[in-house]
Amino acid sequence: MAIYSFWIFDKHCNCIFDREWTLTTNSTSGTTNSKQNQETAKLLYGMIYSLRSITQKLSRGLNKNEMRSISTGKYRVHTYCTASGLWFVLLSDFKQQSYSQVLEYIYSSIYVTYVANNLFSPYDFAENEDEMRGQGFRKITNRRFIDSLENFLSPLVGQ
Amino acid sequence: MAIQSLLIVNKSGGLIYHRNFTGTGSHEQQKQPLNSNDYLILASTLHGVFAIASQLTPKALQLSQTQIDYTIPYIPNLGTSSGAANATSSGGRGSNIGKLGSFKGDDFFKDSFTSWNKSGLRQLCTDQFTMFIYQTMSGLKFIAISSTVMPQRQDLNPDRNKNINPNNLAIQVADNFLRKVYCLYSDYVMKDPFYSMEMPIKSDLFEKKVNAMIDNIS
Amino acid sequence: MTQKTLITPAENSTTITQMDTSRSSRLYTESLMFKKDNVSLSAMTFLYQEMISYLHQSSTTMAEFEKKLSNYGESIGLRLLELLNFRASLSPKSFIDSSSSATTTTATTTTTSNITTTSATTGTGTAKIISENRTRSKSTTSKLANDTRTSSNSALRDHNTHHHHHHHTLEREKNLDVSLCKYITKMRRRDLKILDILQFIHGTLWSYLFNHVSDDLVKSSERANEYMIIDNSPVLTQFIPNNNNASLSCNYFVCGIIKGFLLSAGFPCSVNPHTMSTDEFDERLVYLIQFDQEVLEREALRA
Amino acid sequence: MSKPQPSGTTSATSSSSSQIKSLKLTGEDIWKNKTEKINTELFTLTYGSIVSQLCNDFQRDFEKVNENLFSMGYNIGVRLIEDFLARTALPRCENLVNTSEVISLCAFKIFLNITPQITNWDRKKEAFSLILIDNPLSEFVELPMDAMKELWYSNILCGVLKGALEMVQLDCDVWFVSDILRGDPQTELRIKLNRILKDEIPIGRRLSYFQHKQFKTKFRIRVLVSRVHIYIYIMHGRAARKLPDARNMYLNVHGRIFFIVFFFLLYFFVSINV
Amino acid sequence: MPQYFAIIGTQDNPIYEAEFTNPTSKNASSNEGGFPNDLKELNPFILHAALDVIEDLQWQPNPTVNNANGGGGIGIGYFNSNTSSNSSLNSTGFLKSRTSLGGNNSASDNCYLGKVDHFYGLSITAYLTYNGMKFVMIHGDASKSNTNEKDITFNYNEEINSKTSNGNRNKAMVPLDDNAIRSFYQEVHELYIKALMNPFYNLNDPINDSSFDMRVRRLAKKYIT
Repeated sequence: MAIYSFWIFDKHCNCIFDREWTLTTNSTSGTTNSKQNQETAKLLYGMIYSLRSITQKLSRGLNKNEMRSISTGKYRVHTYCTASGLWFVLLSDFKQQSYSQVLEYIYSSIYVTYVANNLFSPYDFAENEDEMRGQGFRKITNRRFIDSLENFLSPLVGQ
Repeated sequence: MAIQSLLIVNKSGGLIYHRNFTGTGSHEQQKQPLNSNDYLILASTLHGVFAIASQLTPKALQLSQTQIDYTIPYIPNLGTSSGAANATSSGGRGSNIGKLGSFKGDDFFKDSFTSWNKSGLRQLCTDQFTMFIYQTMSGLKFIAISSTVMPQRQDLNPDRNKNINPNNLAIQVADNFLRKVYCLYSDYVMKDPFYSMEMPIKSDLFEKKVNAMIDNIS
Repeated sequence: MTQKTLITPAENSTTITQMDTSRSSRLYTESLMFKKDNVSLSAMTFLYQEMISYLHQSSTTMAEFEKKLSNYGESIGLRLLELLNFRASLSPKSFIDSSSSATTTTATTTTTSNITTTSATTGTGTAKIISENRTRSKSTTSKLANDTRTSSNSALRDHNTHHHHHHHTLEREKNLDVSLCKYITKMRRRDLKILDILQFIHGTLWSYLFNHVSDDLVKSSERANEYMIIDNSPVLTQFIPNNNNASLSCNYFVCGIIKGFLLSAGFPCSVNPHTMSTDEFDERLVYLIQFDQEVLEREALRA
Repeated sequence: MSKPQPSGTTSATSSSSSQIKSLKLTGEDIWKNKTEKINTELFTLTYGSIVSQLCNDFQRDFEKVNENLFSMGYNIGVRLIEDFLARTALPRCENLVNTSEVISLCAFKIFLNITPQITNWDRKKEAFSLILIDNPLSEFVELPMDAMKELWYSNILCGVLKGALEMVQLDCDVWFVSDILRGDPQTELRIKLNRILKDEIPIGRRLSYFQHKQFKTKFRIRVLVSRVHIYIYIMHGRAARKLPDARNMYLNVHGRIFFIVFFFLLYFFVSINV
Repeated sequence: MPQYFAIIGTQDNPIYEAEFTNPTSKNASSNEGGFPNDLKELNPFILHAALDVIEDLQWQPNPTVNNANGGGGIGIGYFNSNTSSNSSLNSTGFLKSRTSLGGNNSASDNCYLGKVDHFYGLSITAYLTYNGMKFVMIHGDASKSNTNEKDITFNYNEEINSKTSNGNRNKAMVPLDDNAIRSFYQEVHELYIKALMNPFYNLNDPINDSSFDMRVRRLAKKYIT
């Protein structure tokens, strides 16, 4: 069982996409952009944010020190943070050493093509101020983005 | 696995011990080192995050009830390696107390052990350092920041045995080492009549023993 | 469970009342034999650490703290003088088997744990010694050995083979105190000279306390009344950090033991600790013993 | 000591004999090979002089001596648990039966080289007794007449157990029921579990089945403190909104946003645990 | 043959006292086997007189009365009318025989001091423990025990002359069995150590514990009847 869930956060601390697999065997199980995950999303964001701040504090030298993964007793969180403040987060078990290649691919090929370059999809998912700092609720609902993400990730679910 | 710095956080999140071991092999151009209250904030943040991590267990895991094996294998001579210079205990008389205080023999423990840290934060990998956290059942956290970095580029071959990848191996090495620091703590801090609980550690003996162990490692 | 009426052996006419024996029977039935039992160093050092922090809180000045700690040690020192000398008087053969009494103690944990068994334990313990020692020279069995003792000797002699049967023979004589005097040919000489008593401390007392003889016994060259006992790595205070001004005073416990030991042996003195760390032993400690003038005079008188 | 992984659902009443055997082996192995030892009589005599000195200090008010011994024991217990855990690294006990076995087979064995018997379980398995057979503390001891009825000579042991168990979130009452020194047939020490302390230290693990069943929150000062934090956060948030919202707040006011989010995070941390 | 036994502390304070009467005495009257009344009050004084001798012997390399220099062997009881030289002579006489008897062990065992003093036919033996406790015992004259009270007080002189004839063992002198007394003292010493080891017992406290007393009496019966 490799992957448990996948999240995307934007620079306004909003969770703009989440996909969770509940059944280890069935890669189509689970929910996308589900309501009950909002709490978890905030917690996840909080954790990643504070660990990132620790990473910045402890980093030395000029080059930006980027956080790669967080392991806890039961699962591992892989993060990929883009310069534009987007966070791609993947929760997995301990088998795989690192998913940074996967996240980079998701960002570079799936997100950019289907969301960034897509004229219809809003560039910034927080329309006004009060949707910032974690209050935002808009999600990526672009069907083609979700399908391509699904095709890419589902083989990894049951690994 | 060169240890860059060691922190000990008590069970209410207060930082009670912090040392940087800027021995050989650390970066030359030192970014202005964090001042002490940065480390205080860092310790309490870690303490906070520690709890959150345990709340975030994915649903898939909760439903599947898979039994995760938490046993950490014993790694011999880590930090108390008899190979190092101050190997043989001094003076051959009688059954003198080995140099391991109230522990007998040449190592604190010889068996594998189960980690108490079932779902809390255990490791943070970044490009420049890797942070390991060993938590005891009584809530004490030992944090080691090592300058060895986990390889990020890795081929995705599925057949690799789940436990061998460098991340997990590093966690095991760190847990072994930090448990030994815990043993030193239980000797040189808990048995010091002038130490009051939850307060910062001032004992020079503890300092000396930890340094000796760090030297053995790097 | 044998009924607990304590009928004393024939030759003592008075019967011991129930209340009287149960209250005080423990103190005199236990044998003084050295059981060589151990507890963990952690337990001792935790107790030691708590004793020190308790004393530290309850005393205002450092001198008061040192005095109190030294008193704790003195009360132990005076007891050890008698105990260790008495045990030193036991014939060496009986020491070999004292370890056996440890095994018999564990054996009896399986049996019921009332008082009679404890005296039986020590009984069996020494019984084993008797059977070992029967080949010893005639002098141990003093000619006045009363009948019960010789009869019990013979009963116990074939003790090794059927342990449990033997138990019952001893049950009947349950209040037969275990006295070790039968293994004493002559009591150890009372030490009269400073060097004798210090040798005894250097050897027997230190091995008793810390499992090794003290690292050195030195007579100071400057003053005639000063002697030094040196311990390269003190056991009880090894976890106490040195960067604390009171850490040296924590050694007054062992100084108290030495002082109590010497004082009750008739050598009044004052003992205080000094650190003299060398590169090899940075915890090295010196117990400086300064004898009073009267001891020197007596020493000169009797030389 | 690769202990067999405790089977998923050990019944709350009795743990399997293999577990007991492995605990026994662990205790003996650690005692024999991994613990430095010292002469019991020095330990006994030291304790003896402490108790007799206390009796003098408190002018033979044995109630006070008992209390003082208990508090000394408690101070030792909170420290001793760290030594025990560092030395054995035993996993958390599932239930009180398992805890009693760990105490008797491992703890007492490793520290005092004795194995007290576990007896007198109460119906609900929440209290048990330990029968100390050869208590190293009470060697050579005979209580004076006036202490016979009041003094619990080895009361320090109760304090140690209380302190140690409290450190692993088991709030228990520990007291002596009988003592050979008082003329009783045996020395019995009773341990009763009051409740499982809420894991106010986020121990980083899901509450075990046993703790769920017993889970009761207890208002601690820490909860009060976190209430204060929330209040500050709300005040801070309101004040922040009034200020002009600098365009790229994120980049140049790094410290301030960190502070806000820190409280944001603390708010969640507290709301989960209260 | 009655004995009066006492343990004296380091500050010469009595720790324990006991009188051992001879149960086998024929006639039933209580104090017949014991010391005559007037003598009973003297016992403590006799003991304290012996203490000086003991204190002097305490620090001697081999503490037998005969080679104590000048001061030793005084053994003057308050009521002993004859000159000191006479008593030191006969006391050495007795002790010489004693030392010759147990020659080999008296030199090396300096706890048991043997007969340190005598008082009109009552010989006083002593024993020193390591921490300075003094076990002292006054032995009533065995050969006189069954005569009536008057006899004892009368024959002081006769007693002294008998001693002058170099009292060897079998003379009608007090037949002290040295080994038995030594064993008695050693066993009492063991009991004393057991009492001392109790943390609640302080040095020089009186021991008025009934089981201690009972055991000492039992030992007395075993060794000294």
